[in-house]
Amino acid sequence: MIRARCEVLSNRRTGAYWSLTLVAPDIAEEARPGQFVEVAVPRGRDVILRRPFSIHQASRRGGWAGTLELVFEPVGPGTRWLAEVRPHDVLDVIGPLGRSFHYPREATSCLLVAGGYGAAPLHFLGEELRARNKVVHMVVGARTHERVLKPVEAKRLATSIVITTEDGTMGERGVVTDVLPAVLDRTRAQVVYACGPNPMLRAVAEYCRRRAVPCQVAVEEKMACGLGVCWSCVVPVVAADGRGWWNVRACVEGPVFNGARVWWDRWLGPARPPAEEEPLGAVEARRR
Amino acid sequence: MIRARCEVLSNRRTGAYWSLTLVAPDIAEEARPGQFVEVAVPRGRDVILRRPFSIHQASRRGGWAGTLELVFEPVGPGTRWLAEVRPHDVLDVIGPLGRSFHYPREATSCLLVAGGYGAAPLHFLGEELRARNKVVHMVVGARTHERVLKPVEAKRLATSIVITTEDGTMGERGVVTDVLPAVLDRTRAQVVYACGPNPMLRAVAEYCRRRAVPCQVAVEEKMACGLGVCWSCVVPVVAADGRGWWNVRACVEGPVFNGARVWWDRWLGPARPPAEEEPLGAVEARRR
Amino acid sequence: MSAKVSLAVDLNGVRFPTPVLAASGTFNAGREMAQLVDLREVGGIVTKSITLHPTRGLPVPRMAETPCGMLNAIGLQNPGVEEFLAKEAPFIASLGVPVVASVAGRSVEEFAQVTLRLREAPVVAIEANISCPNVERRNQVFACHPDMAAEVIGAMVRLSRVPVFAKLTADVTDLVAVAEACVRAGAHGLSLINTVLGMAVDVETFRPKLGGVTGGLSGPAIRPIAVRCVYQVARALPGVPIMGVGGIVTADDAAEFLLAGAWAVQVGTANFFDPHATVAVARGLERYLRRKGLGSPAELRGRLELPERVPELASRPG
Amino acid sequence: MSAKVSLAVDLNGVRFPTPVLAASGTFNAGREMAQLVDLREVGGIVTKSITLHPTRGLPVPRMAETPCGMLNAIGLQNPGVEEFLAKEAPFIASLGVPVVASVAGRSVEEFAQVTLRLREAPVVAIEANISCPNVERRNQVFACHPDMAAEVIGAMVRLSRVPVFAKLTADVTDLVAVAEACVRAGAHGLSLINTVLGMAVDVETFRPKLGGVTGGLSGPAIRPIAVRCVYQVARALPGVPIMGVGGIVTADDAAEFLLAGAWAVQVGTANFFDPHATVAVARGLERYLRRKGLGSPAELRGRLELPERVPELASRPG
Ligand SMILES: Cc1cc2nc3c(=O)[nH]c(=O)nc-3n(C[C@H](O)[C@H](O)[C@H](O)COP(=O)(O)OP(=O)(O)OC[C@H]3O[C@@H](n4cnc5c(N)ncnc54)[C@H](O)[C@@H]3O)c2cc1C
Ligand SMILES: Cc1cc2nc3c(=O)[nH]c(=O)nc-3n(C[C@H](O)[C@H](O)[C@H](O)COP(=O)(O)OP(=O)(O)OC[C@H]3O[C@@H](n4cnc5c(N)ncnc54)[C@H](O)[C@@H]3O)c2cc1C
Ligand SMILES: Cc1cc2nc3c(=O)[nH]c(=O)nc-3n(C[C@H](O)[C@H](O)[C@H](O)COP(=O)(O)O)c2cc1C
Ligand SMILES: Cc1cc2nc3c(=O)[nH]c(=O)nc-3n(C[C@H](O)[C@H](O)[C@H](O)COP(=O)(O)O)c2cc1C
Ligand code: FES
Ligand code: FES
Repeated sequence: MIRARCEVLSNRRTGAYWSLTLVAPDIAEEARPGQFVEVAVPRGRDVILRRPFSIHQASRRGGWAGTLELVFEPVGPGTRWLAEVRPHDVLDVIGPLGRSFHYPREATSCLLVAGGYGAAPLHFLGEELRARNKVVHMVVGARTHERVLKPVEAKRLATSIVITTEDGTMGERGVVTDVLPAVLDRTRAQVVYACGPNPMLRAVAEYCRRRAVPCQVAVEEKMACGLGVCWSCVVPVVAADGRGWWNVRACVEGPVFNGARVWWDRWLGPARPPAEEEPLGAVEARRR
Repeated sequence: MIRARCEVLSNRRTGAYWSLTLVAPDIAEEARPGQFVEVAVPRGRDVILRRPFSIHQASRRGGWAGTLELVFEPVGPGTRWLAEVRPHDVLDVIGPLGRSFHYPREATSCLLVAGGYGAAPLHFLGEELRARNKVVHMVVGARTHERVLKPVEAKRLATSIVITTEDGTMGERGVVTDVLPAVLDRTRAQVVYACGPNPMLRAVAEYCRRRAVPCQVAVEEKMACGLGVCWSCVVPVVAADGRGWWNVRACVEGPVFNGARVWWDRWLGPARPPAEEEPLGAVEARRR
Repeated sequence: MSAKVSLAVDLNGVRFPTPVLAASGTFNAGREMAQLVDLREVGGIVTKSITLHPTRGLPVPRMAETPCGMLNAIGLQNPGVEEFLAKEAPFIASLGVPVVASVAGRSVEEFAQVTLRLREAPVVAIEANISCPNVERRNQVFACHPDMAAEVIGAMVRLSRVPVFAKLTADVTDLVAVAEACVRAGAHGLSLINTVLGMAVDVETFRPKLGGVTGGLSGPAIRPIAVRCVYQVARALPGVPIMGVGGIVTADDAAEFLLAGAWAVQVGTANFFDPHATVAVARGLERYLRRKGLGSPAELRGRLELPERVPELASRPG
Repeated sequence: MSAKVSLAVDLNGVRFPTPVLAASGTFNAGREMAQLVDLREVGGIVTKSITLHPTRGLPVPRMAETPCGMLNAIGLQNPGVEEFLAKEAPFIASLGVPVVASVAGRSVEEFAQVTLRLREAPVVAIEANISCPNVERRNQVFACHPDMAAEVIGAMVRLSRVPVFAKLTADVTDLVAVAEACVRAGAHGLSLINTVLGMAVDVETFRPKLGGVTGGLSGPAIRPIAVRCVYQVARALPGVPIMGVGGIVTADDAAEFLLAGAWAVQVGTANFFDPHATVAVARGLERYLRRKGLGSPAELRGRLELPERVPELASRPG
């Protein structure tokens, strides 16, 4: 975990998103797919908290060596401010934060399922998997074609790719879960990696669970610190032995979780009556 | 009183100050010397109130027609932000606000006493007085030479001028009140106009009162609205008939006051024990 | 979704053309703002608090800016009720905007006297600013004690020609108890909240930033506190008209208060930096209601969607 | 002006190398922050509040940002005192920074039990987070009632090996009364203030922005409230060590609290956006004291220069 003052190399649109490249050699060196950084908003504003962003690219070699690329969508004061930063501006960045995706040991066929800007960390993951001689298949979903992140790069990256858009402006009309069964059949993927809106992650994780395919999800939860000290970012996770559950920090123990261990109903609702609330037997604080 | 969205024409240093020129035809048309404007700080910052600034120039004719010039010193978040605004930026400005200096009817010899950026409104006043065939003499004081506002223009403007700096880097070493007696003798000024730090105004006003020379002062007091609705900017002023006093709004009934009517001790301290607090007899709410 | 929206609100008989009023002490009686703002677009004006005698208020500095807010220590400066009746009342009558007279005093007697004199005034309601110290009760603040609040409200209700709203402070242990006492004493409605007691120090001079040493905190900084107060009281006292006040700058801010249970809102500090705030908030609220397919502010009121089990409200859930 | 400055403070026997501690719930027990910050430069760490049993806390969302502040509704999630003793206590002992154990509970009994277990812990003091509801008293908050506050503090003082600080909330009618009750019950000192109860609503979904519906407001927005609380209590209870907490981001902010009467300060929310805040504030304070020709934080304490006549403190001086 490093705190660095990072110069902005570039900040430009890519479809509906912005691509922000920072000079951050130390963070880039450590960064692994699924991890994120916390970017500080400058003093003097009415929003004070850092903003978390997945690491989209961390270049160690080549022309971009020592740089970090983030992809974000302007949705509120923080991201709207970030869209305004210019080359040579300097940002206060902390990272890499959280746990990264686990690379499969045996498995060779991997399926990456992305929703919206959730594709950001999966491109990074895809490259690392290929560098490990894994076969990378992708399903990329978005509302509209501008929200399909860097489709050209994605196609270059993946051995096979299916794109879905809700308005049908790119690829197939629909959502990722419409095509997931067929893609799993075709690719015989032995592991699934997903990042996108939480409801999508839930659907993917629950389907994979039924198919008994291991599934890792990179989640989002509101974060005040990103450092593990505020306990605002928790996700209810079931104990390894299936007995009991605990609210686990997405910023430290996550954002990557085993999709089968996340207690989706409790996290995203509908909340159940207390009686059924602990289907997993005796309460037992789970720790890592 | 007008609220306008004003484009920034230029914003550049002049000595220790910044000179900000705005396109504000309607405000410039109405503006008179001693009046001020309230500039809004953009949303999204941790400071929310407008900042008041004297009108330094309001050009109605010539190349700069329809523009307003402000002079300010970066001292805090608001003025530091203002120092950052660039040409073509648009500011939310309300003005002209408050009462202007009164032009003398008979008197022909006028003395303008400026302290620091207090010179800003007095340049404007000097030009208006000359346009009315008055003789304009000036005393300009500042801490150091960079704080003497536009000395060249001042010299061009005034029939006679004495500059004082506390460090002696320009003109005579000292403060304006050191030279005031001699200048009053020499110029036989029949009216004095003063703008600068409140303690300076107090000294000038009290001296003029002893010399029985009418003295108008443009004061500063913390302002939340500048519009007359919050009552934060008050100055204790003695009734016209000398009986009673009232806290009067600097933003509406001021910022220009008759120096002889301001109850300086009560306003700037030392506060006196309650007994002596109303030397002017029966309390009588004074209104305009 | 394109429902016909009417912004008019009816607070159990007290009607305003829009639910967005100007808060006491931030709009005077409208005279100054009339130079910039078309007052007919303002939902209503709550006057600067009126006292029995002319009041000079506190020494300067009276204002200090704080993060996303400001402190004020004006000291209720106003020319007194007689002057108000002589100079402002006629002007008010000509405005065509409903005016609420804010009343302040240092004793039950003073509140009663002013209320009596205001029978002549062309106002649609009285707002009792009972966040003042009671000189007859060791300067305890009326609004901090249910019994004192009830006493002063009761006296005013008996003498007033128009409905009386009690304006309360959040700086109490049990806000609902104070609110209940006011309603039992005959308050027609409640205004929540007044400024929060605060203080700032100039670390260069070692002096308080306010001549009054402590002052009232207002502006966006206190909005979460005000929304909570409205929510607490609205749940405890359904049917009692509540005006939400505190940190409102935008239409979304106002909507927060309506969802929490307010019948109308008041904009205070925002008037200082945006004199058109009351108008802008009302217009924005109209667009918001249309977008939500709602026909009036009343249809939004209290529509807050709570979780099945609402955790204990009283705790600081750190 | 070039006085030799020592930042060390002595709160009647409880010593800290600098007067700038990390506030409870914003630094855990230091383990995570140790990856970024040299903890030996931190004046002290107040742990996340420790409860008797493992506590899972409230449903998400647990955080909502507000103007110059944030709301939190964590629900005191923590692994419980046994886990604290097993996992954190050894780590703490190795830190070389004074640690204060924050204790929370739902009953006097729970506070007592945790206090008892903490006799083994390597902490220099206990901070009683009594801004929690008392399940045995209709969920009334301990810190909101002098008698309840005194009862729980008394019980803890009897069982504790180390001095007990009472952490109070500003959401009361008479803060001084609560403070006095705690001191009479044996509190060694006071921490002022905990978060202020607040709420925010999502106007798109109509839902509260917090799973806990209401939450605690913190950050620069509340600093004027916290400074006022320290000033009130310091004047009423001279000689009682006070830790000032609320909205501190810079050294000037900390100086405000010391001038108002605090003996030390705690930095909370600022740790989230500036993990080095406690260190930066301490260093800035050293420069400030040197510039002012003062040799220690104690020399600044309570140096506030008041006007000859201090206006009535209790009123909202609108
Ligand atoms: C681990 C992680 C990785 C993320 N990666 C990306 C990314 O690669 N690209 C991208 O565009 N966005 C990403 N997000 C979401 C991004 O952090 C939010 O969009 C952003 O913080 C919104 O800030 P704002 O001020 O623009 O909006 P606001 O809604 O005003 O934010 C208000 C507050 O809520 C917090 N917040 C709002 N939305 C989220 C969210 N979804 N998750 C966590 N906190 C939130 C903000 O940090 C801020 O404190 C990520 C979030 C997390 C937790
Ligand atoms: C009628 C009038 C005319 C002025 N003309 C000029 C001018 O021509 N040039 C110039 O440089 N300055 C002028 N000032 C002072 C100027 O308004 C302040 O320097 C400025 O508001 C400081 O804002 P800040 O955020 O930079 O500093 P801060 O000190 O952070 O301001 C904090 C708050 O205090 C208020 N404030 C601070 N200082 C003053 C002050 N002296 N008077 C009133 N409010 C204050 C600010 O408006 C703000 O609300 C004038 C003030 C008044 C009242
Ligand atoms: C400068 C100022 C003066 C005020 N004067 C009064 C007053 O006289 N009577 C009153 O009831 N409230 C007064 N208030 C409180 C406001 O009416 C309002 O309750 C408070 O400011 C919170 O709203 P806001 O955050 O929108 O300003 C005053 C507020 C300010 C800022
Ligand atoms: C996320 C969060 C969690 C907190 N948890 C606790 C807690 O467990 N115990 C406690 O006494 N205070 C807790 N607090 C309150 C802080 O210790 C502090 O009193 C308050 O935040 C005001 O200080 P600040 O404005 O510097 O944050 C918490 C605050 C925050 C923001
Ligand atoms: S965001 Fe603070 S603990 Fe995860
Ligand atoms: S600044 Fe508000 S009345 Fe003058």
